[in-house]
Amino acid sequence: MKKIINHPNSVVTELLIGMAKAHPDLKYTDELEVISRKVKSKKVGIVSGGGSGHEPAHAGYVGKGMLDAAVAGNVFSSPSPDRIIKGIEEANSGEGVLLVIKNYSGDIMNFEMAKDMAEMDDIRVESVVVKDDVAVPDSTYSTGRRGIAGTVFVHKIAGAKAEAGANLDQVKAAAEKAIANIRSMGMAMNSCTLPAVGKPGFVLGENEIEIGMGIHGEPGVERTSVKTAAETADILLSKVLADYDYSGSEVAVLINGLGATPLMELYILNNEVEKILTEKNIKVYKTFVGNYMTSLDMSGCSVTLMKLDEELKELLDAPCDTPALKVL
Amino acid sequence: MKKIINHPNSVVTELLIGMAKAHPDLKYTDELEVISRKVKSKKVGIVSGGGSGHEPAHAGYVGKGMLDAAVAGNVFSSPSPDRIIKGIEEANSGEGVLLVIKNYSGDIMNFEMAKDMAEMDDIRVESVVVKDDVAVPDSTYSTGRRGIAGTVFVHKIAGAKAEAGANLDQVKAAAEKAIANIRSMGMAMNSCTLPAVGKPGFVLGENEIEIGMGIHGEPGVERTSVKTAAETADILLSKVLADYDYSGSEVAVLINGLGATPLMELYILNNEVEKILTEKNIKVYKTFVGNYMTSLDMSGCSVTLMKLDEELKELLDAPCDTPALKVL
Amino acid sequence: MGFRLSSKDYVEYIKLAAAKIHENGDYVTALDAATGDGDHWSNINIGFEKLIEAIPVMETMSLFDEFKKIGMIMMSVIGGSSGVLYGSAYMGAAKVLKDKDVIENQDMCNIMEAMLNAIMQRGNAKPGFKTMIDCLYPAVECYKDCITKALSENETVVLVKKAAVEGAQSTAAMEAIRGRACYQANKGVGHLDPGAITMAYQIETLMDYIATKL
Amino acid sequence: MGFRLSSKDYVEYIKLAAAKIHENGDYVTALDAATGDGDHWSNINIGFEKLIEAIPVMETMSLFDEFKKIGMIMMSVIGGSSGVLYGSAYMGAAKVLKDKDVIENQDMCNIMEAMLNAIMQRGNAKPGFKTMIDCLYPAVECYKDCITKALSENETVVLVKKAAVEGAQSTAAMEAIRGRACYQANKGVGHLDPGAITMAYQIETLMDYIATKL
Ligand SMILES: Nc1ncnc2c1ncn2[C@@H]1O[C@H](COP(=O)(O)OP(=O)(O)O)[C@@H](O)[C@H]1O
Ligand SMILES: Nc1ncnc2c1ncn2[C@@H]1O[C@H](COP(=O)(O)OP(=O)(O)O)[C@@H](O)[C@H]1O
Ligand SMILES: [Mg+2]
Ligand SMILES: [Mg+2]
Ligand SMILES: [Mg+2]
Ligand SMILES: [Mg+2]
Repeated sequence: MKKIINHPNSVVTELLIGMAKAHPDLKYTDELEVISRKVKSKKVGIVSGGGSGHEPAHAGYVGKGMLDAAVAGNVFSSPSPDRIIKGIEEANSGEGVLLVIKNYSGDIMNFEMAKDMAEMDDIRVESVVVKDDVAVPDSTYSTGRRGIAGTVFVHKIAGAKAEAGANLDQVKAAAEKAIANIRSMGMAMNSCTLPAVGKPGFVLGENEIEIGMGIHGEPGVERTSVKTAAETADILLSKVLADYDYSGSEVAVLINGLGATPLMELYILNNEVEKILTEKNIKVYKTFVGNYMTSLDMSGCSVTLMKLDEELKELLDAPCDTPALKVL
Repeated sequence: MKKIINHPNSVVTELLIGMAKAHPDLKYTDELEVISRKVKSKKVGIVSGGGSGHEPAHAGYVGKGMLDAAVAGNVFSSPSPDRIIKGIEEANSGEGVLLVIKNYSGDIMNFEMAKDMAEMDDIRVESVVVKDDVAVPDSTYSTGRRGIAGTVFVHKIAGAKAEAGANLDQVKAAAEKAIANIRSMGMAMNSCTLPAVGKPGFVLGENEIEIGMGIHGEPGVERTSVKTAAETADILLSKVLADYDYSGSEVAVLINGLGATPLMELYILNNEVEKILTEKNIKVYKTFVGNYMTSLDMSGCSVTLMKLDEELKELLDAPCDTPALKVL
Repeated sequence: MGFRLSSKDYVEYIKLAAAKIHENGDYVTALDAATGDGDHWSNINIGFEKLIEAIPVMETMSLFDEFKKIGMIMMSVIGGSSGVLYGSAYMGAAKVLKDKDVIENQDMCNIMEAMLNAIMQRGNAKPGFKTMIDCLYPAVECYKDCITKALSENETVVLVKKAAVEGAQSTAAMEAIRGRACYQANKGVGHLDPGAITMAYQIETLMDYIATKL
Repeated sequence: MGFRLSSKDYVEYIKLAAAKIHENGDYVTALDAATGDGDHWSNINIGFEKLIEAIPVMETMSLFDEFKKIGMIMMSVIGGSSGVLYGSAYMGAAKVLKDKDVIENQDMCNIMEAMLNAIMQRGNAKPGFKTMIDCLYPAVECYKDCITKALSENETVVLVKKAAVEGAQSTAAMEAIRGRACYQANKGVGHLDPGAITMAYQIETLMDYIATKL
């Protein structure tokens, strides 16, 4: 395993300290592994988080117009309730706090436990659950769909709404609206290596790719041969478009890299995605291309669409200033 | 080779189109592979460029406060003079144009030929040459040091100076000042694969890394065993600090990923770099962490320092709005 | 007369359980690697390591405080799914022990039932979902059954242990509805659930320890 | 009487040179991979392919326009170092051909000298820097020498070809001062310079072609 680290046990702490040093607007709370804004303002607080290994998520989205606090667990492991409570406290200015949770049972259990405990301390806490990954069948019975890169859009929308002075219910409603309109689908060309494990989670052959894998090294739904950028766009978008009706609408597009895929390839993919959307009479309103929700050193990508209405457009366009996403 | 591409011959064109589609402020000139600002303003124009494969460089730095045009060659190959002339024309608003060239003989010859030809068309053109890589010995006799990630700082400084309304000589002087104060040093953990070649430029063993490699897959100056983040910071900074006296000064730091290295590792490295600088009484004024000047899918990093005075601080802090670098 | 466990005794059990978990590292890691993310053993092992460190404090506590402490440590140290589940389990069990100085047979059954309920509630899960519940639930059912039938405590611990182990083994045939295995194309069918196995280690160790107190 | 090459003849030479370059792909690629970035052959090969495509236009041109055209094509198609160097070389040579209908012995020597000067100027390089110059320079020196000594054209082409090939071979022993090989720890010592080898292919082909016209 080749990684620029000191010890597998200290990666989370060291990365967060390194981040706080690089971005002086951020405050790092040690032991509890919380990154929050140094300057608090009177508004609904937005807290997100989850396992580490998805950098810049989640700490990279802390800042004006997005999150107030991000809570980090160990690599690919949910943060514990005590950490989340600290995040809630950092984010709370008396107007209540919205938790943006990705749909993994570990995250849900830990965030809900923290919510229960924070409410005992009279902090009003609401939560939304992101489940944008169409690779996994939807179902009310099972845990159902995972939350992946679309979470970044939820941070943006909820953050903008909160920054605009909306109350907790309104912020939650905006986040729910975003979630309802977001779908994602991913593809991996190589798995990732957990620092503590030292070898990849799954191994792909020289010419194999994995469609619909998760962002924690979970294997996907189909293993196939290497595809062109055009075919990749088609495979990923077909799944997304089959799941939700985007026709005739305006969308935000997120072409997300999983950590080891160069921007060159993401932009080539964007070209193909845009072609298909145009063909299908779906109008691209705004596009984001980059490493937004990664999976350690996995190579591959995901494509996310968010259907927009006037409110979502306005919130998407609202200025934000975070290490990983800036809108001017 | 696993890459999200269609055909090795079309990667440059398709990536630039994909970029222009994602960033509506950018204009793409086909065949000549130039990305320029859609809206021109009356000011000194800044043009940079070079081989492709360094994304987001160079097209990602086109926008307010940085470049006016970026000219792309084939992967790792200098653009030809006719392309550069197009870049100069796009950037020229009558106030003259500054070329930011990286010190590779191919780039220098092509940019200088373009400069000669543009001057025949009565466009005033000046150029500066970035040579920040301390891995290569400096010498006036040989081609000397390569230009690597420090080039991004030169774009920022020259771009801010031009945006502030300075004339060509003043913009050139600011760029020269930046160049004189910038040093970089890199390390690779895996080489990169050129789309047209299909296999890595050099092969490193399971536990080997390469110190001081170039950003075109050129081998480095020393091959050694995998190092911790602390050791890596020490090795890279030692070379930088031995070459130029940064003691007691304020610096801008760029922790640059080469394409396949996750942000987690870059932030861990930043933590170590900051520790060493603080120890050596060098004050970090501003830090940038990310994939700024890559080498296709190479994994590894470089560390760049720029010594700052009041003018450089002001120019570094000046707002800019480009796809790959935004300062608010 | 039956067993009577003090908070000091429970600490003895914790030591034995820690050792049992510790020695099965590769096996449990492989189970979680097959259907999940491979960290279950290291999660739970580090939790028990921290419990061992806290023994000096725990020994002096009431059972109520001891169980709350165990819950807090598990919750904050283990992280992931199993941390919050064991945290909830021990917090739930603590309530049963309010004002008690010792754990007797009926108390132990109540503790395990409280743990089961807390885990099912926090995990929004039922028996048959291929989780640790599929070990704990049959163990609790068996325990209650033994008490109803007024079986001897010697017989009881043997039967409860058997129910737990068999319950854990039964997860191999199940389709996962909770936990990471539900993202696998085959829902983990054919693989044991790692959380059920480590739950079985703990119940097994506890029943064996109780047997030494009879 | 000596040779007299028209613009049509020069096109014939271009065809032969293109073929010569084409058939040495793997060898030249390996040379540039060893000390540079491995693209020299594909650069120069694609340049010659484009020249072949432009033949219908070039055949009808004056020598002056033909050489300028070759320069523009090489410059824009090849890219990298060799594109601009050949571009400069052909533009420089075009000046020598102003108002000429044919290339004779002295013209050919002038052309090659003009190319050499243009390359040295654009590349800021001299003989001994381990570049294509180390093939072209000895060839030009030899050509001038032959003319001074009034050797027959038959003898001249043999000697110039020999000087070019030997010059290219001499790069193996040199330390690189220009080009990518200068970034290697050993400065490319022991490796031939790819640009010198392809330059030798062209001079060789040209001299052989001239021999057929004598
Ligand atoms: N919702 C749930 N209810 C009950 N048990 C669960 C639930 N989700 C997961 N588990 C249990 O937790 C175990 C996994 O724990 P662990 O590997 O430590 O956490 P994670 O899945 O977060 O990596 C599973 O094997 C399963 O027994
Ligand atoms: N400054 C220079 N002067 C003369 N020739 C040069 C110079 N730099 C490079 N060359 C020649 O160019 C050749 C490399 O060409 P090529 O591989 O096409 O370009 P690049 O180095 O840009 O990849 C070298 O082998 C050398 O002969
Ligand atoms: Mg886990
Ligand atoms: Mg090249
Ligand atoms: Mg696990
Ligand atoms: Mg080359």
